[in-house]
Amino acid sequence: MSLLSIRNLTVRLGRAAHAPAILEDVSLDVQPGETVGLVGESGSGKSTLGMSVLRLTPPLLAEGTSGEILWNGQDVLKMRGKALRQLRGGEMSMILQDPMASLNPVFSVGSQLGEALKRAGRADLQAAAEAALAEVNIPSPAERLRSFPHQLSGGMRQRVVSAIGLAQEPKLIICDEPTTALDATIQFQFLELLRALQKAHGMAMLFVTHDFGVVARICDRVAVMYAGRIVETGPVREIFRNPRHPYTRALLAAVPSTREAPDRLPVIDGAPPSVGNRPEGCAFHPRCPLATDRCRTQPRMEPQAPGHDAACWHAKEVAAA
Amino acid sequence: TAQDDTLVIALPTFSEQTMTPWSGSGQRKTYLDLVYEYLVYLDGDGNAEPGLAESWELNEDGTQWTFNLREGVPFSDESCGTVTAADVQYSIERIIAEDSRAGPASTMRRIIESVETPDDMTVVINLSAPDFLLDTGYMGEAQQTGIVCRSYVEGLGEDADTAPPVGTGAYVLETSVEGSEITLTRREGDHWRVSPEWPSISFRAVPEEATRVAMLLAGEADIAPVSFDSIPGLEEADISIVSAEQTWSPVIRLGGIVQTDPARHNPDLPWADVRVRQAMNYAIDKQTIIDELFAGQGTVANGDTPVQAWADVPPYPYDPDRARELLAEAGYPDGFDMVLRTFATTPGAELPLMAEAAALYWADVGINVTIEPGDWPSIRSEWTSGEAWNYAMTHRGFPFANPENGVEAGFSDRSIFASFTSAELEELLAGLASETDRDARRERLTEIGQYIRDEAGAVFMVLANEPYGVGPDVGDWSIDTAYVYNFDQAGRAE
Amino acid sequence: MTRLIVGRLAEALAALLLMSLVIFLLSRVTGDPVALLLGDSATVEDRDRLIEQLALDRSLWDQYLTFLGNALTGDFGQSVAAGRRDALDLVLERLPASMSLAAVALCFTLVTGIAMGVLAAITRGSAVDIVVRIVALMGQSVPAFWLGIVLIYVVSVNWGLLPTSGYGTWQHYVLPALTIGTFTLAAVTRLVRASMLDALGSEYVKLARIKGLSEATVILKHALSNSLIPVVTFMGAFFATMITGAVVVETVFAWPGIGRLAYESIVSRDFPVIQTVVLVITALFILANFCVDMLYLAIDPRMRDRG
Amino acid sequence: MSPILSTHGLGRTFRTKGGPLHALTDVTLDCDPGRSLGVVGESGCGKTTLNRLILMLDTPTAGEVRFKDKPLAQLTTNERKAYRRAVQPVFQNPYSSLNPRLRVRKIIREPLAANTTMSRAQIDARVDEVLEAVGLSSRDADRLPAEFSGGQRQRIAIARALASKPELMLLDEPVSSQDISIRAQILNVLKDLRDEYGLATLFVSHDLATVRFMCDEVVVIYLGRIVERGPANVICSAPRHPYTQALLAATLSADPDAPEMATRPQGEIPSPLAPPSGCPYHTRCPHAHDLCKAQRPQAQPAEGGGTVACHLVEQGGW
Amino acid sequence: MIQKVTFYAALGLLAMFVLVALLGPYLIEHDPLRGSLRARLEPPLWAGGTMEYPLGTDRLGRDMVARMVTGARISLTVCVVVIAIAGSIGTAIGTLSGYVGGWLDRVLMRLVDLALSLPVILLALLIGAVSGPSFGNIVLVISLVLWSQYARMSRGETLRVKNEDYVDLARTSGLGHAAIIFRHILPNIAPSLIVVATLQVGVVIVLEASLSFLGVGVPPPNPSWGSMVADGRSYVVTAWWVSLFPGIAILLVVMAVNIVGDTLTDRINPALRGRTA
Ligand SMILES: Nc1ncnc2c1ncn2[C@@H]1O[C@H](COP(=O)(O)OP(=O)(O)OP(=O)(O)O)[C@@H](O)[C@H]1O
Ligand SMILES: Nc1ncnc2c1ncn2[C@@H]1O[C@H](COP(=O)(O)OP(=O)(O)OP(=O)(O)O)[C@@H](O)[C@H]1O
Ligand SMILES: [Mg+2]
Ligand SMILES: [Mg+2]
Repeated sequence: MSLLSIRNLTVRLGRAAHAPAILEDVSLDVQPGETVGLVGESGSGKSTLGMSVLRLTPPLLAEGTSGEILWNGQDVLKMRGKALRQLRGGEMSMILQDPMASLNPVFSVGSQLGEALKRAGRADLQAAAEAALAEVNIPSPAERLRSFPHQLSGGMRQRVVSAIGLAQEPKLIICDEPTTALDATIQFQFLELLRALQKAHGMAMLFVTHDFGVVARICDRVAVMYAGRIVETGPVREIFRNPRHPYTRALLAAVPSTREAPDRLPVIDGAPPSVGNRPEGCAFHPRCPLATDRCRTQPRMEPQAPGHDAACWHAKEVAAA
Repeated sequence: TAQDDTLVIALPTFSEQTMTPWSGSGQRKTYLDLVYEYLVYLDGDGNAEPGLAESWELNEDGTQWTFNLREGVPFSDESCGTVTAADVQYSIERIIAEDSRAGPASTMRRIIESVETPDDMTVVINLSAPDFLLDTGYMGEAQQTGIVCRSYVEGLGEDADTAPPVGTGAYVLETSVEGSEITLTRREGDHWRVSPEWPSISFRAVPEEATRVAMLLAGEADIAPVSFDSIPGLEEADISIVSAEQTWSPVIRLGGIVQTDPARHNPDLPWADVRVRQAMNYAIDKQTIIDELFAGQGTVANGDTPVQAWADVPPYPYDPDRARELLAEAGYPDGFDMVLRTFATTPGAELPLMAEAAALYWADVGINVTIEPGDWPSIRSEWTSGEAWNYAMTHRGFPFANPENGVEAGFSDRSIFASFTSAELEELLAGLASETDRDARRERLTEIGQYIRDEAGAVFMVLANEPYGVGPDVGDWSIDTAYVYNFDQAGRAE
Repeated sequence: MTRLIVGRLAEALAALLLMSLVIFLLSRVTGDPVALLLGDSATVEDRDRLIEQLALDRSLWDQYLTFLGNALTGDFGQSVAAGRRDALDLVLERLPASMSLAAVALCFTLVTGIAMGVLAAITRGSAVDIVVRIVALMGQSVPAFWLGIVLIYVVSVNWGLLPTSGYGTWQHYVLPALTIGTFTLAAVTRLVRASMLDALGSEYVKLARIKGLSEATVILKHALSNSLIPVVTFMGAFFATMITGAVVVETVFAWPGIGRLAYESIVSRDFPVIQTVVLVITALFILANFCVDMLYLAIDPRMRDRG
Repeated sequence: MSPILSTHGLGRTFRTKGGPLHALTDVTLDCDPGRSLGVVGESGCGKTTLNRLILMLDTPTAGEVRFKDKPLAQLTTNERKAYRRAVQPVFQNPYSSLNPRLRVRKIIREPLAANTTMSRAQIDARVDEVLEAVGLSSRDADRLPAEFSGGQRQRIAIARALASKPELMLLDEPVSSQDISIRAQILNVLKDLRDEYGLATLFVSHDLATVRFMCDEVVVIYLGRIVERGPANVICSAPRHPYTQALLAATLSADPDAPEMATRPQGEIPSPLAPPSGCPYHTRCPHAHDLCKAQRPQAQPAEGGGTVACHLVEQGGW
Repeated sequence: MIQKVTFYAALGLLAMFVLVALLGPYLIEHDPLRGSLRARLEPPLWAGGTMEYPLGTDRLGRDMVARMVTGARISLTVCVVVIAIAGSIGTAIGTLSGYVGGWLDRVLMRLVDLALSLPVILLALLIGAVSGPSFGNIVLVISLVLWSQYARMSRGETLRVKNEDYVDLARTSGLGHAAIIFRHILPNIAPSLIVVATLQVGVVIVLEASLSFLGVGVPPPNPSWGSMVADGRSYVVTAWWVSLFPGIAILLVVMAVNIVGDTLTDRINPALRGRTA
């Protein structure tokens, strides 16, 4: 059984049936111990998906959420109060995008880490906190516990946030672009750390990013999002080597590399649609070189290869190209 | 209130809240009159009655007064013993001293030459000019010459102004909280003059009239001065209204017509012409103003101060046609523009309202008024700076216990406050000053009143009452005239 | 830290100096107190003597410098109107009443404003939110004197629950504090609601939820603690509003505070008292702002590390 | 051929509460006609400061910037106008670089009206021309920036820069705020324009891959100092400085089977307020030894072209 | 949804008040300054009054309807003039302070702090005592209080806008300071200032009322809503209509303006939410 199974998740801006949808009919599974990458351009709904799983979306979106999010077979969307709190932090955790903003500026690192450790039922909070900081490679942890967030560098903050996220030894950790705000060298170190921690704790990870480099480095499987839908999922190598959705293929081609300098980069014309203006049918069709009339109706996710699904009427042609 | 034996009186202000007679204004008499007593008291008609002085006489030409003191009146402080001539002499000398801030100090200083004490119980006051009304005018309860204990005050030196006062009154000061509350308690034993029913009396300083009315309604205050407009509401709530009758005279004074002082005279003003002044008097329906703004509590004024000798001087009737006629004759058929400055005092909250009412009526005869509200100190200091002003102002005419003083203050160029003078009037006043016969003086005073009325020396409005709201716990209490406070005689209801 | 305090002190002195000059000049051009002190039938000589006594015949500069020199030695002169009382004594005597009223009013505004702000923020966009904001706004749109009088008539006269006016017991504080506090209520509510909304949408509140903390802890500890920082910055301004409002409210409720003293001294042109009162109020304001800064340092660790 | 623009020992020290902050130290570089120079470094290394100094938005505390061999400070009014025409910037954030209250036409017209004697009609014609050059249409000239997406805004910013026919374009991370699909579009536009007009470019970025695509030569900056310079292909395939190597290792390639680099980044970036003594990189360098802590290495010509400032390279490798 | 409805309701209400103020003289039958003492304190129609005076009369028998309408005119004029004066002075100082920076900024901002510490009402009383209450004085005094808000806001906003790249770009184009301030800065800080202005309408009206209470407000007989409430305070029990109607008018305008202001803040610049007035 999947650890996390998202079924037909739709998130609208409000309860009304005609309200614009940020996420539409999204289904995704995460198996124990596995790392799933969620890639997509800005505004495609990655964060909304991540936050929906932990029920962290603002009231407007919470009202407009439908579908199922099954955690060990139980629907997260139906949980309330204690069960939800048990889930958050305890079994599932999250590392947010902005290390500058995720720590409360008025409390010390120790107190914020302590809150999480206390919930995990640790006895000696001080020692546990020190150990937790040491685990994320923070030098002189005892001192750092007394620091306030503004006294730490961005990389260190992000590591503190991870320590908090991991404090209760969750089974799944959702990372929402945790490295976007970091410098390249610091990002590299943080990714390494994350991977090591994941291995050590045997967690599953849902890693949200827009960077294919990051996906390539740490993920087992990838889901590509476009305009609120997952358009393609599959094992990492499969997706990189053999993309079946024209969007995935174009995106991969558009990434510059240090190894070669082509004269021009292959491009996708136009820009991703905003939430209110998504086209009928396949949202990518206005930008797609392969688009036909058929694309005005919504394609379904179809298996392309073992574990590899894509939602495109022309998947075969993409494969052939 | 009744159950706790304290009579609560809400006053608009404590003024300086100093405790010696000479260290501030007469407004403090509200509470000081319970402590200090006077040589002379007044009956209902304003005639002199014995006070700390049992009897008194004056010499032929009115320049020497001899007061015989009452025996055995004890001060509230035992060390002071009973009232002696030395105490009285000191009290008088103190009130006319240079640093005295008492209202009548400067005129008293002018009149009184020396005070002598031939024996322990006799005080002789020598005057520099005749004064036939010294008893009620300066030594009476309407003024500020309260008798203090000499040894006590001298012993305190500079601090006397703020120390607990020692007098012969029926009450002694218990506490005085700056700007908030003054409490007095009844002295032990019988008092020679009054037999107070309230064990203690507490004064509260409550500047806002609406709050004072609320205190009466809520039973928190037993007595409070109120405005005329509050009367109907209070009566509905079974609060009775006690008025001091015709004690003050709201009036409109005109600038620049001190004709005998070139600096204070501006002949170009419309009202430099007597016909215009008369027209301004005719144009206002004063009775309606009394009925509506003063709740009927007053009579149409014939002068700027209540003077008995003027009882037969007829006030100007309401006659707008006559007013228009006079204006036309004076060369203002279409009227003119003018500025009327106004301010509120306590009591005297009605003055701005009265200004607006006068403006309403004047507009009917073409006089276009711009009202400029201000405050009394600035208007007064401007008015008294010795120049000719081209505006009019509302004024709370002063009720002088001695009417001659009032006349002099308003209509003699010797007074820095004068608002109208003429050579003729100065002569009339001089004549009055030199007259020594009582009845003749009265006649001359009436003549002066008639002259001022005919010349329309001001726009006379109302001889108004001063209403107090009195709560149900107070039994018998009445007040005769302004500046005479008899809270020590307030009764308790059953 | 020392530099901060020294700098503050220098600023405060400059402000006081400037204020003393402004007040001095303003009060002098408003006419002199002589006319008021003179009896009704005073003569020209009487007037001149009094002017000399009060030293009003000297040049303005001379008067100002004398005043300043004396003030530095703690001598603010004697009241012209109230006997020969020390102006400073008069003011200090009235200070406790004003300060305690301001304190109670501030507590009232803060407690109510914060509660209402939090409520509005967590029910954002709902009818509750709108009702809370309108109620808060009503306070801001009713002139204090009118509210005060209406409260007196309703609560004291009609219901007989509280004393109408005066000073002394705790009951006396309720209505005036309510009246003064109501005016700033809308501002506090608005501020708390806004910063609460910011905080509730912030990443650190999300993180607190991710940790699985209870909703009460999330709102009252994590969100509120941050929302209070802007409230603290505005506290100096609230204090100023309270002192200013005091002139009106102290008049209505017969409260023996410095607001009324100031008003009365202006009416009677009691220069020494006017000057002292205004300077004391300014000093108080500066002190309040200083306290706010210190408080700020205490609750916002980010501030502590700035020079 | 003389460079259009050159910097000589350029330095900028900010006075801050925490003491002097050396944002940029001793930077010397040339921008030759038709060449494109890349400047790479991580956040806070001084890239934007360099840009601002060149644009006269800030004044250097050491060294100088020269326009065609004449120091900026000595330009006459006319030369200054010429300079402002010749050097045009495009900034990173397209949302902040267009005044939201001005229509596109006005935005593009601004530098022309200020620095040329062109007539209104000529200017309008030029506006239409540059809009088309960046792939927008002349109809877009009468719209407000809010009506455009981020990518389109960046094109408007580029059009604005192009309008006065510049000789050098200063590009401060022009694509780092863009999505992948848009990023490629903009990079292509820039490259096309550069080739078409023979523009020189100074391209500032934190991303080695983008620099590799855009530039001929690359300068690597660490803590305000140039640590290495050389041809783009050398820097991106066989860097000599340990920092450049770490940077290259950290530039993740979109390929799950990409080989791991030998030198991996480690350690924290030191605060610019308390920069390390000696070689600024020694706190993070796996090969650092005592000399690195004591003495600052000088730039030395290196194998493959360009220069490297590293004791070890100087001593013949590690 | 509820928010939208309240917003439009508030906007409609404001429009109505402005219309009344503009059309004032054409709407009323009675002279607002003239009354008849015989008809003083007449109750409103439904409380036993007559058609002649639908909202009753005041203490001098002047028609409440006429005074309310004229009061709208005067009160709103005071608001507009004060906000225009305080706004332009404050904005000028704040913008300059933020744009120039350095010691000028420090000095000007201290001045703003000092302005905040002015015991406003006392100053108003003093100034009122110097030259008597007049429309000009009220405007002066209230402007003296309010300019600092604009100065603070415009300084902060200028600092924000100054850091926007388009200002730097304008500088690289060789634009002068004046051009930059007028073309790039002012238009972009204007929306925030407009929000401050809307939120200050209430403050102005209520402050004017307090000044009237202390006797230095709009001079009689001209009515402002504030002075009408002040005049009517002694009649809260006996003739409630004298203060209640202008009171309600103030309440409605202030609330409407605040609702509009709040909504504008949300739309124009949510970062300013709650940080104003
Ligand atoms: N509370 C909200 N109200 C209105 N729109 C929202 C809300 N939350 C998200 N959206 C919109 O939904 C879309 C998806 O947002 P989301 O944050 O999930 O995107 P993302 O893929 O995480 O983008 P990014 O890479 O920029 O973080 C965006 O267009 C965003 O504007
Ligand atoms: N005006 C200033 N005052 C003080 N310090 C400054 C100022 N401007 C920049 N700095 C500092 O100078 C250093 C270099 O800044 P700069 O903006 O040039 O970096 P950058 O390389 O552009 O960084 P990024 O990639 O984050 O844009 C930084 O440490 C920065 O904090
Ligand atoms: Mg996101
Ligand atoms: Mg930069």
